[in-house]
Amino acid sequence: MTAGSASMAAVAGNRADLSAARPLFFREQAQVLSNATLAAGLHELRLESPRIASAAAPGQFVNVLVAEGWDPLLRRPMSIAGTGPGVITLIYKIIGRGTAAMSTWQPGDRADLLGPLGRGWEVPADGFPVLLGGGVGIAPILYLRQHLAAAGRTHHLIMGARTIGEHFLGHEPEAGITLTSDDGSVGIGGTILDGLAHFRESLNPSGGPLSLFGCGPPAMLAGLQRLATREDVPCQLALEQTMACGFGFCQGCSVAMRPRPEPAAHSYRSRYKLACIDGPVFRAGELL
Amino acid sequence: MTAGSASMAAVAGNRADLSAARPLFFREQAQVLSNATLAAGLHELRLESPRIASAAAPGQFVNVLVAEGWDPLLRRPMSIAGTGPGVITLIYKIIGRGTAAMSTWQPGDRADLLGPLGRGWEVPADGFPVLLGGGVGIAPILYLRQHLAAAGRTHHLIMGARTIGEHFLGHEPEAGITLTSDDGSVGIGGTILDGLAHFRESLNPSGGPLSLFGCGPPAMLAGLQRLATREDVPCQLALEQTMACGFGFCQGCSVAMRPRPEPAAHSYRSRYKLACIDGPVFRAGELL
Amino acid sequence: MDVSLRTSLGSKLVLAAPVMTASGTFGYGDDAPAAVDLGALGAVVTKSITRHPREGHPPPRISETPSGLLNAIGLANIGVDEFCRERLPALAHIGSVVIVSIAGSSMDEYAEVLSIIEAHDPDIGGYEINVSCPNVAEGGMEFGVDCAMTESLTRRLRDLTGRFLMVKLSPNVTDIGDIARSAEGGGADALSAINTVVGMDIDPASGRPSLHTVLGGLSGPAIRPIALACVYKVARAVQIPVVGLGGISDADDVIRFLQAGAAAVQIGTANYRDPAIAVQIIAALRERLAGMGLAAPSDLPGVAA
Amino acid sequence: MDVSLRTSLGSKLVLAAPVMTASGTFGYGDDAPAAVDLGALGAVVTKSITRHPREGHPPPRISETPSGLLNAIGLANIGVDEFCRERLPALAHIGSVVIVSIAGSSMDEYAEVLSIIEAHDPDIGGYEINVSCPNVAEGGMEFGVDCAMTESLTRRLRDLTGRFLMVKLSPNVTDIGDIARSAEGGGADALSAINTVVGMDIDPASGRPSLHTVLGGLSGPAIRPIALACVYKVARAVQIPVVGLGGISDADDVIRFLQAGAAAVQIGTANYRDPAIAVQIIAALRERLAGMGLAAPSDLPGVAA
Ligand SMILES: Cc1cc2nc3c(=O)[nH]c(=O)nc-3n(C[C@H](O)[C@H](O)[C@H](O)COP(=O)(O)OP(=O)(O)OC[C@H]3O[C@@H](n4cnc5c(N)ncnc54)[C@H](O)[C@@H]3O)c2cc1C
Ligand SMILES: Cc1cc2nc3c(=O)[nH]c(=O)nc-3n(C[C@H](O)[C@H](O)[C@H](O)COP(=O)(O)OP(=O)(O)OC[C@H]3O[C@@H](n4cnc5c(N)ncnc54)[C@H](O)[C@@H]3O)c2cc1C
Ligand SMILES: Cc1cc2nc3c(=O)[nH]c(=O)nc-3n(C[C@H](O)[C@H](O)[C@H](O)COP(=O)(O)O)c2cc1C
Ligand SMILES: Cc1cc2nc3c(=O)[nH]c(=O)nc-3n(C[C@H](O)[C@H](O)[C@H](O)COP(=O)(O)O)c2cc1C
Ligand code: FES
Ligand code: FES
Repeated sequence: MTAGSASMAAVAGNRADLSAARPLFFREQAQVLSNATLAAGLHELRLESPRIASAAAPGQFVNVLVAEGWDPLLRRPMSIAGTGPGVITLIYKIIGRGTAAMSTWQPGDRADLLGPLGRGWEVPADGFPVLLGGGVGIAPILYLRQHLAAAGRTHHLIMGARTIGEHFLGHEPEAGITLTSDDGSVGIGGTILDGLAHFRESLNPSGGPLSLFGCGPPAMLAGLQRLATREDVPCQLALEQTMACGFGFCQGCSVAMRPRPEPAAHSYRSRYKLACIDGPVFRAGELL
Repeated sequence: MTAGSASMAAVAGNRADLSAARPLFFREQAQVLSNATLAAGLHELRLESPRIASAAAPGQFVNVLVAEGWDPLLRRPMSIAGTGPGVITLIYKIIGRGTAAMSTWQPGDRADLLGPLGRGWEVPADGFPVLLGGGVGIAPILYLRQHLAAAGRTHHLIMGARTIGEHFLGHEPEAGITLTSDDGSVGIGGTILDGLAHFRESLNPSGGPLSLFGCGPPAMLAGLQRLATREDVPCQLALEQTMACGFGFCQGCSVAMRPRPEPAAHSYRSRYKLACIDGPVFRAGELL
Repeated sequence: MDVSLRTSLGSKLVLAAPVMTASGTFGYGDDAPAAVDLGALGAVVTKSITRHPREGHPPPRISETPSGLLNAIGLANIGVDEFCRERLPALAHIGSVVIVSIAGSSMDEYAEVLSIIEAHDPDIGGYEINVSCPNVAEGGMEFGVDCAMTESLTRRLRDLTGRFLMVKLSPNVTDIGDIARSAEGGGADALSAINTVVGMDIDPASGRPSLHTVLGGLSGPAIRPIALACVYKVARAVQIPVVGLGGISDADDVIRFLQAGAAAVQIGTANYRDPAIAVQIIAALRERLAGMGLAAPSDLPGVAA
Repeated sequence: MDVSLRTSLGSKLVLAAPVMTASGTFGYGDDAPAAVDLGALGAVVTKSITRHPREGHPPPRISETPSGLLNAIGLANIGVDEFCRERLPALAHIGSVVIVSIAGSSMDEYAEVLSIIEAHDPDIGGYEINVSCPNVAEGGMEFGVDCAMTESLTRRLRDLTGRFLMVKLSPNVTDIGDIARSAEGGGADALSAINTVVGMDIDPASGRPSLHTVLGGLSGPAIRPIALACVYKVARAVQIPVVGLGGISDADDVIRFLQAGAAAVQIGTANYRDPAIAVQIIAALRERLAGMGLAAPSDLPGVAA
């Protein structure tokens, strides 16, 4: 068993590189407020986690302890899907034992979290933000949307799923929400990329500059990356790399980078970056 | 995860020796009916487990799966404390992770059991049965008591604990129940052996032949064994030996036997017997 | 998709399924619980048999560790005479192939045990040689950690039987591939890997070792990655079939070992959770292969592919 | 009862507590989270440093197994030049003893790394030599699996420094006691055991190995019994202090290793659950010893007692 800690232990984070400030993260015993089905296969977990809630930024994640015993051994990284006063929201899909354990949590239970972790989205001043979330990849996208909405910045959200039952918002393109479904049961039939193409043709026919933010399955991210590179559109992608620690200690979450001409300050982190402290958000152009 | 099985799979047991009949045991997904505190540190779990309930005999046990994952790995053996129609009762104490997990079970949950396992009490026709249960060792004693009561056989129950709060019956020597407490807060002050001495002096002054049945902590069992040997009183003891399987496959639950003059049929099981199929109930005289 | 689980381990042995029960975790074969459908099993490997009955080690003999089990049973068994007299006749009728595991503390003892069984011309599938036994003559060094001893023991037994002869390898060596090649060189028909990993535990409250013998053998899911690495190395070192074991607990685990290069597998510690688990795993394996559109386990791509 | 956790490892090194963080699981020491009270730690062992910066292996580099973690990081590190330039100065002020872990693919590389650090006359506690590296000159065989290589590597480094020199042993050998004696013979001041156990996993759905390098190193609670057995054997083989590690996750585990013969321990994989875990374990250890009425860890009875 991990040695018990006080309910909130401040832990200053590892620095991403020597020049960057050292981010703070916390170990917090968060109280479960609700844990409910959001849509087919998607669960929403609301947690009272004041330290993490007040320090978090869109695109960051928490690392969730899912077992008292030693099997499974590792925490499970989960993007923060939104915050409220003292509260964070996670959206998760059951894919194995850890997420299955999470789905049994009841209001009042305690969840042992480390966070907020990682480097989140950068929101450039120019370009119209188009937010693209596929499947459970919607979580960091929704948090970014909350942030943009609070800042009064107009944007467009494109959400993809296989079928209507997996959606929890309505298809309202004029209100800034486009849904796509593989089976055509709601919104645009096809993938997120079809949704993006449709958006560009019908809602952004003038071709004004866009700024893309994507999270979702590998095929979607690869498609976005190709498009962004081909058309030179600014694009950030949030990756889900397997992690052992989440705070830069294990070097396990390496992400291959496109070779760069100039010599890097840390040559050992030029070819591979670490998803947990250099990411999970990367610019599409720097990824291999 | 253990491969799922039908809710009841009949599994014929390993034979204790070549001449014995092959006992049957079952893997049963028992439904939790209740799980409540019985006394300080003691919990009572009632399970709907029809196959096991109808096959069980006093002194037998079930082997309880306490984890979905692989840690902890082994089932936990628990004596059957009583049966009702389709129902078995367990009495347990939280001493580690497995029993802690059991304590979280709610009515309606399923418990994965193997049982009934082991060789239980033999009730000889002669001798006045005195049942001695110390602490959580009370479980197999209570089941024997249920059996004797149903058969209309008079007997006396002596229960020991450290203090009054750990008792859940009343001290009623005339009604066949003597309690002992280390701190003298209820019944006879002292150990179970003091209770037995008191019983023999005050309730059985004629010195009629007794038949002792004991289960409890090692020191209590050792004391009973010494007394039984010294005074040549028939005495059976239920042991709690660490077990990996509970049905004779692992050879892990060995119990050292008193050397016997005559050559044993299975010489490899003369020096050590297996608690799970030769016991858990042994005659005090055969134990080392 | 019709899935066939029939598996040959070389020319001498054909199994109904590539899943057996491991030595020391499933009795002698004839004493298996009646409701375990032995006919569905690829084979049952018996408890290791020695020349004379063995009492085994004093308690405590077992202890639980994270996702693992430590044991020091000490080869408690009925001895070859009683085995031949009372068990062998029944074993012909249990509906499953029986592989007899043999152990000894000298080459002579192994040879004697095997010869005594051979003399009964038994209806068995063959032998598994448990070389993880201390060689008393050589000062207690295990047969299975030394190439020369492994090779000469294998050759000695090879000369005594034409039946299927499988050598069970110890993981407690610097280079398991070397030992594997020695057993192959000695004439083994197949190799099984792995036996338990040397381990130890202590009860922190009392300070006492949790096994009477202090050191014991670790088994169960904890060692699965170690076993898988051993099987992968052994399969690359030899031409003969490899039988994988170590922590296998479900059909996914079986697939992992087959992909690492095993031709078949054994289930050990998992039997303790449910004596029918091997039968259930075989059914689940059939389903998984069908779901993957494969006709046979051999259609699984190896990790090199 | 006043408990003192002060621990000497021979004459050259005194620790505030017998608990350090393990190499590769806690960064370089100066980059530890601010709220980890480094002053409470016995020591921080740095990530292994090589002559040149290393990118490490391509992903995937880690994979979870039952109660265990497989890794193949490939010694990703900043290299000795940057280490000396940018880290070493800060390490004098972190409040904890720093032990620098050194790795290489040839004896010359180890020697060069150590010499470069020595040339800075750094304020460090000493060195830990990671011998679980393939020796390129010898065809990729690990230094740590061969007695002669272990002894000559140790002697070579011994001649280059008067500081505390600890050799970290690999468990992937037939006889860890032999290797331990070789390192002692080469002049090591202490030994640490164990590095990771060779392991492998496969994703059964895709059939792909779960690490890019196929084989990796297993750590975490799954290997604790293996590590404990190694420490027990090493402590019986040598006279110098032994530092135990492998799966240690709480104060009970620390007590287990101390009782098996370790003079101190390291915490590795458990740091990934909480970077402050080693500090918490030290506090819990103090409480446990007080509860047992012991004044110091050295009062714990050994298993032989
Ligand atoms: C930075 C980050 C943010 C994340 N945010 C979210 C989120 O908001 N919501 C959410 O549902 N999930 C998210 N994930 C993924 C989530 O961590 C995994 O789904 C989770 O760890 C699975 O745990 P498990 O025990 O249920 O499954 P396991 O039993 O660990 O795995 C089951 C199967 O899924 C595979 N798998 C495990 N993890 C991943 C992964 N990260 N990517 C692809 N395959 C995997 C395994 O190899 C295995 O085959 C995020 C991951 C990262 C790294
Ligand atoms: C035939 C049989 C019948 C039993 N009947 C009952 C019963 O009716 N009620 C009940 O509460 N318990 C009973 N037990 C004991 C019960 O099995 C253990 O308490 C249980 O396995 C502990 O599991 P755990 O995971 O909670 O503790 P663990 O985490 O496994 O152990 C915690 C500590 O207790 C020690 N320990 C574990 N098992 C035992 C044991 N059997 N004896 C002594 N020390 C042990 C461990 O070594 C460890 O130090 C019985 C045991 C046997 C063999
Ligand atoms: C309690 C126990 C007893 C064992 N006895 C034997 C034995 O007699 N002969 C043998 O070759 N292996 C024996 N083994 C080893 C197993 O056959 C197997 O090699 C090992 O446990 C690894 O597989 P597993 O993890 O599936 O159990 C025994 C294992 C256990 C746990
Ligand atoms: C991700 C990871 C990276 C490691 N890197 C190193 C290293 O660079 N040098 C080294 O000597 N040991 C390294 N190790 C091994 C650990 O220091 C330790 O010996 C091993 O993990 C066993 O201890 P544990 O079970 O407590 O983790 C590493 C272990 C892990 C898990
Ligand atoms: S997850 Fe450990 S370094 Fe990124
Ligand atoms: S517990 Fe396995 S033989 Fe008794």
